[in-house]
Amino acid sequence: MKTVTLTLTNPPKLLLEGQNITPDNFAGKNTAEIATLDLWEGKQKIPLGKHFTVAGDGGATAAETKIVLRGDCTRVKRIGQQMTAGEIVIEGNADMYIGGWMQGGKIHVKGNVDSFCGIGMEGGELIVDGNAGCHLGSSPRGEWRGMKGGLIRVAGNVGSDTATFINGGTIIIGGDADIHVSTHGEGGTVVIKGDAKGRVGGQMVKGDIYVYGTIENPLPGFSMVGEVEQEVDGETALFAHHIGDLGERHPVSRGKTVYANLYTRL
Amino acid sequence: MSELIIRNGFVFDPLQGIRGDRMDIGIKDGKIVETSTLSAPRTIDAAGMTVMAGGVDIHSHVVGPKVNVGRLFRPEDKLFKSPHKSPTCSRMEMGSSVPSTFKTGYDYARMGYVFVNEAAMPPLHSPHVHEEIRDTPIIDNAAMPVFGNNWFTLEYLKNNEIENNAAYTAWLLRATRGFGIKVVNPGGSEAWGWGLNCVHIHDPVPYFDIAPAEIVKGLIETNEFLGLPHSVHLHCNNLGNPGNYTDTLDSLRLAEGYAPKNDFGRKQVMHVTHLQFHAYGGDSWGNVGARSKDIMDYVNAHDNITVDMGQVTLDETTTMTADGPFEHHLRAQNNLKWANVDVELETAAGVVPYIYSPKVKANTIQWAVGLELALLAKDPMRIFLTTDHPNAGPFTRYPRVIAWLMSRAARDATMKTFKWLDRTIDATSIDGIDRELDLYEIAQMTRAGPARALGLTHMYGGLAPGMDADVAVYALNPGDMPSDPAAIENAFSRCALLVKDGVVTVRDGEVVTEPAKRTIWVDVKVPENTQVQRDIYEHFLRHYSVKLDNYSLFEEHLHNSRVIEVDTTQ
Amino acid sequence: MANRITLNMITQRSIEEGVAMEKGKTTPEYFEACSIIEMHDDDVKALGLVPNQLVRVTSECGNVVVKTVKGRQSLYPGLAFIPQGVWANQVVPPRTQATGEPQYSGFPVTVEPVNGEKRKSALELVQGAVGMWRGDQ
Amino acid sequence: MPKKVENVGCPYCGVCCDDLVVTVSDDGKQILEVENACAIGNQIFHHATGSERIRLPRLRQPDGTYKDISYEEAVDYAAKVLYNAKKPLIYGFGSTNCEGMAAAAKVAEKAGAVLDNCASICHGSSFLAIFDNGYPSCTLGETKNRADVIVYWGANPAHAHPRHMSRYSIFPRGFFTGKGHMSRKIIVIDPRHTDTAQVADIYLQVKQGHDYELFDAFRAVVRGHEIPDVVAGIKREQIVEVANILKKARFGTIFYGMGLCHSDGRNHNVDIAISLTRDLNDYTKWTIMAMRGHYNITGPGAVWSWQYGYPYCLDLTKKDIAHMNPGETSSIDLAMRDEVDAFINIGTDAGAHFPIDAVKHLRKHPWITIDPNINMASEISDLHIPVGIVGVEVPGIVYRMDNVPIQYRKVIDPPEGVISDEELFERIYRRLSELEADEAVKEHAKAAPEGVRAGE
Repeated sequence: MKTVTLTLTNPPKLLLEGQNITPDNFAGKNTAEIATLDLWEGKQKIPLGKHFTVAGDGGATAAETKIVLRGDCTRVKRIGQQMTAGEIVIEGNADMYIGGWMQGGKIHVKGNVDSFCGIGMEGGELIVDGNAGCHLGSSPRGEWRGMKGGLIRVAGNVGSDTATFINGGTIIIGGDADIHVSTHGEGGTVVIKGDAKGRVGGQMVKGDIYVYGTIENPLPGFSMVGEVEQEVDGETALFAHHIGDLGERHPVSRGKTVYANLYTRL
Repeated sequence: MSELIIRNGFVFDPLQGIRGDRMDIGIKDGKIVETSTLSAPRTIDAAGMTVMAGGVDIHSHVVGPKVNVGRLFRPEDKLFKSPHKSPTCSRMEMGSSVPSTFKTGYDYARMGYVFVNEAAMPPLHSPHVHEEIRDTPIIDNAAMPVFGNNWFTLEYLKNNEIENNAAYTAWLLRATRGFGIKVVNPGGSEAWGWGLNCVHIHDPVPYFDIAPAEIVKGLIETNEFLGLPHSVHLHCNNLGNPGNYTDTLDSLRLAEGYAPKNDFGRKQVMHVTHLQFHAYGGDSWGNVGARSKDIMDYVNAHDNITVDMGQVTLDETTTMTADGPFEHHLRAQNNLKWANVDVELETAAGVVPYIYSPKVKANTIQWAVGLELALLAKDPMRIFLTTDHPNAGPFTRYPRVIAWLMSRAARDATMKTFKWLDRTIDATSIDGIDRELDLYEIAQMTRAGPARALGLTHMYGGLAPGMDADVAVYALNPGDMPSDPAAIENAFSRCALLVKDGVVTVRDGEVVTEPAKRTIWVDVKVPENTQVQRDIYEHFLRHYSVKLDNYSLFEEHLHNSRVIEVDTTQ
Repeated sequence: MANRITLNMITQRSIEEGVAMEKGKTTPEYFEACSIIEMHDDDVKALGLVPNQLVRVTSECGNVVVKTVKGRQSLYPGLAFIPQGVWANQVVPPRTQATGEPQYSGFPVTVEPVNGEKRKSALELVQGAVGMWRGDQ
Repeated sequence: MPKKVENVGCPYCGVCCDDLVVTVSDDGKQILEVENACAIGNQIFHHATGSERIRLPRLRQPDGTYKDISYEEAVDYAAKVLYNAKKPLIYGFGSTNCEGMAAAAKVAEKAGAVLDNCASICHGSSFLAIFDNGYPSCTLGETKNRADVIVYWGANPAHAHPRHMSRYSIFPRGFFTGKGHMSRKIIVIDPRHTDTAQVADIYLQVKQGHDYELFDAFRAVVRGHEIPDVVAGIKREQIVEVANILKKARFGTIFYGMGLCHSDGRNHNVDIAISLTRDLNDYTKWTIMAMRGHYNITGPGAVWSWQYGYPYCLDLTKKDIAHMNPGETSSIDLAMRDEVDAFINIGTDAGAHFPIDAVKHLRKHPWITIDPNINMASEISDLHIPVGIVGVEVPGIVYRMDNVPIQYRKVIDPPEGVISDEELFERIYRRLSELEADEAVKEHAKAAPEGVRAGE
């Protein structure tokens, strides 16, 4: 594994779009070549080296390339977008779309991220030590094939619209979630270890949600069917089991209707 | 104006019976001329290449409200799927299955097409249709208003008032600057106003007390009474359902006994569109099978009918049709987003995304059905290449459809990707068909035939002197056709040259200029009819939500008009 | 009687606002149509307000002085209404839940009576916010 | 002799009344009378000639005052602002024609701007819901001719769309609805007992911000499931009663408004309303319609969809491909995130209608207002360019709330010298092309010796 360290030394006036900052794009390139990759600030295309100090060369492949971002990347979007392998460590905050449409590899953000992170994710791991904004692990606008796989772990709180149209994969929130979790979901698992504000599992067809804390406004379309013991994220606990959204369509498998499951911790 | 001569190409012009002769094509002032009349023409060398008239599309959904709903409600049809703007084009090109107006114009031109007939215009929305036509570069457009569920039409035909219906039809063609009579699921879309449908041609339309069969026959009579360039253009009842081929045969038989009456060289009284969707046997998706042979036996034996394919291309696409109940039915099958627009007194429409997959048996059978129709056709001047864009697939796949038609190897290669190959072969006859169409037959199916069916052979579809100078050159040598079908597809995707109205528009597959495009419409003069005038006044007073004076297209919203005049008063 | 209460604020169009807006946003009609608040009688009583009394409305992002009026369109206790417009937008939170739409309806405000203060004009509020207010000309 | 102009379209709300009769004075300069319009529409026509109009562009001076300049200077200024900004934002279009919107898009594409319209703060939620769930709808004449059940949810047409109920929904006698109001059941759902609720047969006072839960309850009941005793402040019995009315309707339309779009959950409130409409079509015929605000705010959604495939929030900064994601490319978010560095306000009043915080952010950069009238935006602008009033002085196509195009007429001439939005944008486009051509020449000279920028 070779490491490329990018240090944001010349912050943008407005913002930067950094979709080229991925192990896939850095692989096989040396320091100078990496510095010529494009960033965008609005209509202006700028070489990466104009904003970042680049140290180190990329590995032979994406899997052998690690990228470390230093400096305040709060205004840098799209880091790790569509990456397939390798590793990115962001030492502080980052902006929108971090790990968007990610297929493999690992991203670790030590600060906070903004909205649309892990959007359209297919595989890999996105770890955020701080908070995340809205649309975490959600699907892009109009796309009914949402998150398909991978793992997103946010230690802090998240905004609204987590996991909209989720189809697969796992999202684990350490803190609280704002309204709308797994709306229109058709698979996958979301775990909220704090409280959820409401609209948990609305219009949901299939899939699982775990809420450890309280749900301030539970939906009328979920109905409790029993208590179950389940192992979640390495610990076993007792949950109330609800099925829903009873207002939504549901597939029938082997003569039985399949519902989405909402487990609230007892 | 400039003169051009396209030298030494292999020319295919079925309208003149020219089958790949090495010829020069002369162009002057936007028209084809005898080469002897040219004084100092610019020369374009087409040696070793195929020369045809510009392509003519008889049935495609490219402009208007439901197309635009398809664009609007599918951002995912653009994300990571749109090309970057070509530096030689003036505007961005967004979209995939439902391209923007700009991309539509550019892509048709790149394929060597010059005329596209918008298959369904809701009359109330005609200003919208014409706004989009304005923004669709290069290609000429016409648009057919829909009549099959129109309250005026239903009322007149119920009482067998053909003359009144003709007067109303003439009025509506002028009001909308429309081209011909489109019929979509006759009666069924009106029934959809109550959530119902007319599945068979003798199912009564709620309240109006008329059946689809009477609507279709009445409209054929109306069309021939008026002598329009194009015939009735029919989307049959019961689209897309297993077992529907009997309904289709019933619909086809409605044309029996009618002969074309027109001054435009049109030979048919009925054009049945996207036939692929109407040629299924069985009674469920479990046992659905191809009935292409039954359908084509009938079509081959009746030369007052033309048809187009509606070929499934096995892509993710967006279905859209004035057949409102069908789209409602489809959304219950795939559970995807569904848009619906019922239009007061006139029609309906629905839009649902759909993925045709080589892994789904129903889809691969549909693919086979479409190709069988074309390959079983005796007269390629009466069956035309379409994908019912974007319903069975985007029009940008025409080159691939051509490759399938021209090459058994191309068909075999595609069939290898089928998950249910054996079952598809069992349910169809595609595997038993070795026929490979030649370039002459392709020219029949993509220009000469559709131009004749549309009654436009005085302008489009051929290369005789006096016709529009719309010429497409493809990098294909008929004497040395590539063995790799992908090469055929590539050649038809990006023509080597397109001359539109005498202007070099595409060169080496890239759009190089954007000449003014035109709107083709039909203006029919009929005797004054006070009853129809009164009926129009009454319906607008009581039932429409817009004023009569604001309904007809204002002259300033018609762009680059090219009118075809028909006079029934003589 | 409370000094201040917390209410759930909504801001929407009123026909008076519509007519006055087309006349002009600097007109007295617009001022009277928009620099008002409607509340439920229980909440008015809780604050001990008399009709037409001015109140200060404070949200997470600002405050504005408006006049208490009794509207035709009744609210339930705890809900408050300021017509869409310049005064409402002094307190509307710009947060959008990543949709583009500000929180025009359903945000917490505190309402308290004010004394010795006037309602500001539309121009003073907007120009003042961006440092362009040069006083009554 | 005063002249009567008939079948005039009204440039106020999305109802797009096209039956106005406007009487114009002898000399064609004064509007004397307006018939058939509501109070607001009336005001628009009378205001056009009844007040002092701005006739020339005005440029802000160092002392804070405005000075009149020529259109040529204004066009040059606007083109340079667009050209020099890294990420300019062009926003508005609530009150102009489609021809103007098409011309503006050409400018935005050339300039590499973000192009957005008032839906961004209005029915943008509806677009997001339509993206996710579709839109089973109809034209307003269908509702008039067929509907026997009407629902207004979070909409108050009595105030926002004054003639909606009389033209299309509650009162008119249509083909299958000959008894008018008598043949229809009206259901109003709103946290306020609005003036619209006054005409309802059934009024449900939903707890503000909890419409989603109520929709979920309706859906569960329609499918035959049990629900809690009270949902969103509404008793179970009432929910069941209304659900039965919905199911038994012959033809129904749900009209919804800002109550859904502006509250918590935004698009999801609309999305689940669409789901309910889908569900009800398994039993009978139901349609849904957004109560679009301005007379042609549906227009940019139509025009830009056929031009780019996106109805609003178009990021055209890359100049070769368009990107849209409200929440990122939406005007308020761009403003609050300080992502844009120039602002053109056209045919709307962001000064009055944006939350003041967003106004403050945008005002850090050049701000140009294009509008016939003085408004809050014009009074904080660097440049104010007056244009003719569409529907009064400029004709053109507009799209009604049901996406039906209506051809608007011109009633009188604009004040002498005042041009249309379309002409203004065409001129800005030409100026931008000139600036670009100049730059291309410079760049060419500069780029040659410098070579590649590797290792910079």
